[in-house]
Amino acid sequence: MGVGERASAAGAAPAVVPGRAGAGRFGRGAGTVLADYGIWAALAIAIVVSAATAPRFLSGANIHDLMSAMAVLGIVSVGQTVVILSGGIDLSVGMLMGLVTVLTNGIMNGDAALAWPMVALGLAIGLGVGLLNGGLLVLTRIDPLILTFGMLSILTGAIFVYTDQTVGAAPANFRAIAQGSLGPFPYLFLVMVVAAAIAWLVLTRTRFGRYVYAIGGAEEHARRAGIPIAPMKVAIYAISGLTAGIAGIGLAARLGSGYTLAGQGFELDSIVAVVLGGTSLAGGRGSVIGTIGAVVFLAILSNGLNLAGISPYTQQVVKGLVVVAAVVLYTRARRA
Amino acid sequence: MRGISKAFFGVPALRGIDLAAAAGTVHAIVGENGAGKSTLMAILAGVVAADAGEIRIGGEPLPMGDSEAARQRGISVVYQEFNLIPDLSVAANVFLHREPTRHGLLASRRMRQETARLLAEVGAADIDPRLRAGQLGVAQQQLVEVARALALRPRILVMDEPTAALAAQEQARLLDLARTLRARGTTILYISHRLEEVFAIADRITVLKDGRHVATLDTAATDRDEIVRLMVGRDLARGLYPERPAAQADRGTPALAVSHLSWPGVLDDVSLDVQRGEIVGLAGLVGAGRTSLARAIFGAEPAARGEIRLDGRPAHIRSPRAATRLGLGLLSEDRKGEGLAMNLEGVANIAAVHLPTTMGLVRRAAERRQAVTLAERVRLAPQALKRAVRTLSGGNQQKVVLAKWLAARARVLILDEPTRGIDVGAKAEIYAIMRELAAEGVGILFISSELPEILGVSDRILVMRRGRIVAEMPGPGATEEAVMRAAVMEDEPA
Amino acid sequence: MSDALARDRAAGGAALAVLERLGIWAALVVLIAIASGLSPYFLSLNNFLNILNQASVVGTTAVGVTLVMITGGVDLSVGSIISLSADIAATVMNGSDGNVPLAILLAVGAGAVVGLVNGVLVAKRNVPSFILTLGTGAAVQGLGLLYTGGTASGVIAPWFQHTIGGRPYLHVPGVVFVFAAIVLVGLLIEKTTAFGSRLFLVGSNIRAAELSGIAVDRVLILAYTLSGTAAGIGGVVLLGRVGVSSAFAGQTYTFDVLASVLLGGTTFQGGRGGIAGTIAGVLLLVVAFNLVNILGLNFNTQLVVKGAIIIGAASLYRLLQRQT
Amino acid sequence: DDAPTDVPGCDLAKLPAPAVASKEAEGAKAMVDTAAFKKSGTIKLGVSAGYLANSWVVFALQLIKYEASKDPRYAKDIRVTDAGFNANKQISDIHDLVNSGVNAIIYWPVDDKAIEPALEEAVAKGIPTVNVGGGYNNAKGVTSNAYIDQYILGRMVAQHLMADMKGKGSILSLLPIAGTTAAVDQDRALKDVLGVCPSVKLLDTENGDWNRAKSQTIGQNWSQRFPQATGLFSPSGQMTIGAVQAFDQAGTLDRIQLSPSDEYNGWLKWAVANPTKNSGVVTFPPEAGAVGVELMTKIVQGQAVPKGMQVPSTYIPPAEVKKYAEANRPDDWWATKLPEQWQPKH
Ligand SMILES: Nc1ncnc2c1ncn2[C@@H]1O[C@H](COP(=O)(O)OP(=O)(O)OP(=O)(O)O)[C@@H](O)[C@H]1O
Ligand SMILES: Nc1ncnc2c1ncn2[C@@H]1O[C@H](COP(=O)(O)OP(=O)(O)OP(=O)(O)O)[C@@H](O)[C@H]1O
Ligand SMILES: [Mg+2]
Ligand SMILES: [Mg+2]
Repeated sequence: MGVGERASAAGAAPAVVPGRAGAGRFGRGAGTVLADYGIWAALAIAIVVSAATAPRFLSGANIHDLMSAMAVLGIVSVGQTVVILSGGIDLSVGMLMGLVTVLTNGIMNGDAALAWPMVALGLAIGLGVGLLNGGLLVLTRIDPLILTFGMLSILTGAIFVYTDQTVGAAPANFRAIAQGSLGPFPYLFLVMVVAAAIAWLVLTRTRFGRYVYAIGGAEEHARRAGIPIAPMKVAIYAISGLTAGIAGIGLAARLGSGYTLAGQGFELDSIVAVVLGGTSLAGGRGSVIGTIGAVVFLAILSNGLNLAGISPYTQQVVKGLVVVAAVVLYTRARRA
Repeated sequence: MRGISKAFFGVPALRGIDLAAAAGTVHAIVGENGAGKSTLMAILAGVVAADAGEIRIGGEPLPMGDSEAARQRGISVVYQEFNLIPDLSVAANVFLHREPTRHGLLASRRMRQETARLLAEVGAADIDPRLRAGQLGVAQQQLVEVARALALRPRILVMDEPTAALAAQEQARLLDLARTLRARGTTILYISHRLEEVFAIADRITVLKDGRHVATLDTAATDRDEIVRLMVGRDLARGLYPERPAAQADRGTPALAVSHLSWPGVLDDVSLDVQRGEIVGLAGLVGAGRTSLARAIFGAEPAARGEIRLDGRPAHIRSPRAATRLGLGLLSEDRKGEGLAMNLEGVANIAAVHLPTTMGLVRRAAERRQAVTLAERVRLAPQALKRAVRTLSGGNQQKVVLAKWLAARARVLILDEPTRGIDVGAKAEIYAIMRELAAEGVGILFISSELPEILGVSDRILVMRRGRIVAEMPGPGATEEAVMRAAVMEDEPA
Repeated sequence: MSDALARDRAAGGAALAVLERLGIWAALVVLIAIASGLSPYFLSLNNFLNILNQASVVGTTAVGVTLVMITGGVDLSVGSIISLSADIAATVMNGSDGNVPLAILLAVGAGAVVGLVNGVLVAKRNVPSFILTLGTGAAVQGLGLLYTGGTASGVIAPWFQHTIGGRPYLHVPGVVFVFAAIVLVGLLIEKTTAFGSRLFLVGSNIRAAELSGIAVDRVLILAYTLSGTAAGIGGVVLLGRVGVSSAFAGQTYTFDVLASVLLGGTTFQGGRGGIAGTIAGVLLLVVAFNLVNILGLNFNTQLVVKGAIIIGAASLYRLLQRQT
Repeated sequence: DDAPTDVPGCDLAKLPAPAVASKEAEGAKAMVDTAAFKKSGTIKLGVSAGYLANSWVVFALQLIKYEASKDPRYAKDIRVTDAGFNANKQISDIHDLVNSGVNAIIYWPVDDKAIEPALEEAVAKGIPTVNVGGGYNNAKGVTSNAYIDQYILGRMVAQHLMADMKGKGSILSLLPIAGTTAAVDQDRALKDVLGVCPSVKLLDTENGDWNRAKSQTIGQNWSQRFPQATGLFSPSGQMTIGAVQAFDQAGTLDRIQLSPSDEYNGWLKWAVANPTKNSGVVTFPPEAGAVGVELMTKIVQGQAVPKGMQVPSTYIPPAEVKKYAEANRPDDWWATKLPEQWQPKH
């Protein structure tokens, strides 16, 4: 293998890669951008296979459930994409969603009048924690993974300070967020689409978005260009917090009650979605569209395996191997 | 600038520097590696905060350590170290943090057109603004950096070794550009180790040494030797270039023989050989294919096909590892990206190619000894070996890379721009070292974009154009004109 | 450049290096001081042994992950490897001392194989390690479940129970001996072998390493294999400590390991840090848990405090670095 | 029920009968009209597991499969989904089961309330849902429950502990994952009993998360903090074992009276090996799975069933434990009536 081939971040040409010396965050290959179309290929295959093995896959009911199943993860992954594009990572989103779920349901406790106030609260909490993350990050300058890992623990604690058991209940009007739909499309699904669309516009067509990529690409150089790193980071983590807040509201409506550990696992799932979607964990490269593609892919994978009646343990093996196969495939696709 | 001082870890890099540049002039700043030139400019640009001192522009004081303010006041810098974002397009880089927008959205087309115009201005019209910066070669990146600085329409333009990566033609074009800007009333602070260009363009010259201001002279009122003396603190004993031995008559089996090396789109049927003890200069314009050739020989470009013989024996070089094992060495033109492990100390970097071990265990003492010995040989203070090379000045970093390849004890060394960003004193040292190596029987392929050194050092000169070797001439007696003519000559229609 | 200038500047550089190494230990000392101030039970020899005992699984595993992270990669499959290894060890052992050597061999071997697969894919295919090891982890987890049918099978042998699980000598837990041994081996690999030196070169600038003729692929593969091996040993330690395997026992460890390594000053960018720091990081986390536990904080406060300690320690560490 | 009633120092008479005190009792007796669920053809049974992460549920699942296999009404292939403690996924799992055409669902929840909406949708589609495991759920999304009453179990364990401690001393309480029905109800049961045993002091409560390693760590820290402890309340065998190992190594075991724990084989084996040190077993029968299928069989025939069918926990005194312990089996195993070929295997 030659260096040209190796120069994952630099493409084929034997060129300088400012700020990219070394193997980069998560190393060797982290700079590798999974081919943009890779996820769509995988998605197509997943659809074909599922449709072939499980005739019911294409039934209206199933597709509807699929759309609502993917929405929550989709929404939180949008924010995660922005963070990862900027070279960061946010492990706190899962428990943040959990906190929102518990508080909103706990406070509403079936009172329809509180539905909208709780939506506001959910957004506020998300934004607040996001700002806190960003603020602490620029103050302490510690690795975002450590910071948000600690925050994950703190948020979990916060949840259990509020309650040590499932609390409250969502009134019908609040549940409608998860159960209602506009024509064939569940509200939550539309929320995901809108969130993704906005993120896409901001990332590709505004200065803010440009700076997100710049910071992720080479932070020091971005700083020298005069880009205000600190405010940017605060904003970036605030966005992640906000989308987590929205996702939390969706989750709260979907569960209809405040289950303490509701958010557990969303942090990793969102990261998987982002990376499968072709965004580099090294930051600086990728797209929110890819992330959505990956979210759809993951939802279909889980749904297809269930419909095909594969046993749980086998399912887990398959899921693991599919993720591996997917990344290996794209990284090859990119070189070919 | 008055009384500027700066220390890193409580260790002075600049000690009370005063510097005054008249508007609309080109003011050169010269000095040895590590003298403090780049740091001084970084302070002017506000990216590094000075410990003491003040800066006034047109009488107005400039707040310290505030790059935005500096930019507002029309200060714009071409840094010695590149600052492009590899994953963003050239246009995006040129307009980074001053993107034009239409109702809040980026005006991408305008940026592309503007960028194309600026690139043309710096003589790089061939670069497509949509390319990712990471795809460009060093020289191309250098030109983009310049275009970027111009995009600000600066009152004060700082150029920190802008030509270090450029070959004669681009260099000339860049100097013209500087003259035009000066004519337009722009003040230019010009840092370079290429004294001939300093004399070609500067109105005044300031010499720094060990972070101190040594002298500021009118170019007219001084000469090269005086400047060198002020910089180095001594006369360069013998001339800049070492004596060339009489060209050996017998051309025995070459140490390196390349035949019919091709790489679609980059190299076109290249054949060359390098004798033991011979220094072969490889000249050409930027993008001629010299670096690609070097990398192809070194097994770093799998796409390249061709036959390579070392000491007459066919060598199948599939990877840099294979190359090094066969006694081949390549000093990359890209110090930061391919030369150094920036956050490791000098010792570790020097031991990268040849690590003294017994049964897989490192002999630390030997490793250290090797580093110290070689540091002396390249005139690098041994203390500098204990620090992350990131904190060394550009020139001293280059010396570390060189030391690394000396450790390799290669039979054939390919040096790609080995003197880039190195002060005259050090350059003389490096030429001398090259000659010593040759005397020891090492064959050297010497790639450089600095014609004077090609002419001054090489026993034989090859000229590349568009991925082909288009001319060969003996080093002694070769003229810049001859080389340039070959390098730029239009291909005769086939 | 003048030697004087270089000399004092070199001093500065050295100071930086020292602080970088000491920072985390300083944080640890501070925490221990606080702990012993707050609780009379903390500074007892027994509690100290408990801390080492509780650190043994994460610590043993973190040694391997550190090597991977020095190369600029990461290994998230270790949690699943721990489970798998514990499962294999227990089932193969199946209650008789005779089987112990084979059991341990197979268990650790399984870890090594998973690591090898990770390494090959990262080195040859250039796959992002984070997502890759997340995937292999999930797959291994599933395989473990298929292998055991969901219940932790196998019975550990008396000797194993007594030596590894018990406190064979001087009332020191057997797992602590294993832990110590692995740390020692790890430090030797990192500090004295050519492989160790090359780890840092690869992590710091992979392209430079490549052009220097270093067999980058081999270095990477070995690093991941060692990581898998260490995790395999971690599984055996877990089995010794707890006395029963479980297809899920390991899951909880992955992030503790990752946090420990990061706290220890080994960055995601690679080329920095090392095992010594990692051990401090491991102890820091365990002491944190031990502290909140001994203080008798209830579950929720425990979590808050633990999180606060992680962030606080990392910040303090960072602060010390920036003092220079 | 077989819990001691007269314990020195405890005024157990003051306690309401467990069946009354247990919140679950409410409504459990009520009969459910299942006409809407009557099915003629074969029953395609789906199982939505909230998690398969411990041996108890694995055994319960095997008992479900075994029980169903005995009744020709049930289709051979039983679809099983695993939510892995992710409530959001269990909702999708239930949707998927419905979409894949199952017409009867047995489940145990990640969280009762969280999946209620999904259950209601299923029921609305004429698909009966039976909840299996350690908790009664009165919600309308649940057709019927085959449940083990965590409160009653907690009371039995607590009362036996009190009896063996002669109604005085200081105890530590080791509970499952915080927030789970199990943790909440067992805690309530213990507090009720302690309420009438003035001379027994509760030193500390920790969550061992059904995790032996974590329980051991907790045990170690307890040995440091509470050398004065004389009793351990721990209904879950695998957590008890974890703590016991810690006490043993710390040398505090002899002073500590261990409460009865469930029929987790590891605990059974230990209890047999240390006859003097334990208070026997209060069962937490995986047979709940089989009972769940029995309920389902009635439901799909349109027969009325109680909203909640309690699977009684029984007390096994130390002397009889050896009858259940299987020395040659792994710790992580349950004493059940499962025929060999239906037992979990690898
Ligand atoms: N970030 C830093 N940390 C520590 N020391 C530094 C740092 N940057 C520069 N220095 C030191 O300050 C001194 C001046 O460095 P500077 O880069 O300004 O020299 P220079 O004149 O530009 O040299 P060159 O001609 O090689 O570019 C050098 O000794 C260098 O080692
Ligand atoms: N890996 C590659 N793939 C495709 N094209 C390449 C590659 N490397 C170089 N090129 C192209 O081949 C030509 C030669 O590039 P190269 O950098 O070798 O020229 P050079 O003469 O070495 O220039 P410099 O003076 O900057 O070293 C350039 O047009 C470059 O863009
Ligand atoms: Mg400089
Ligand atoms: Mg070149």
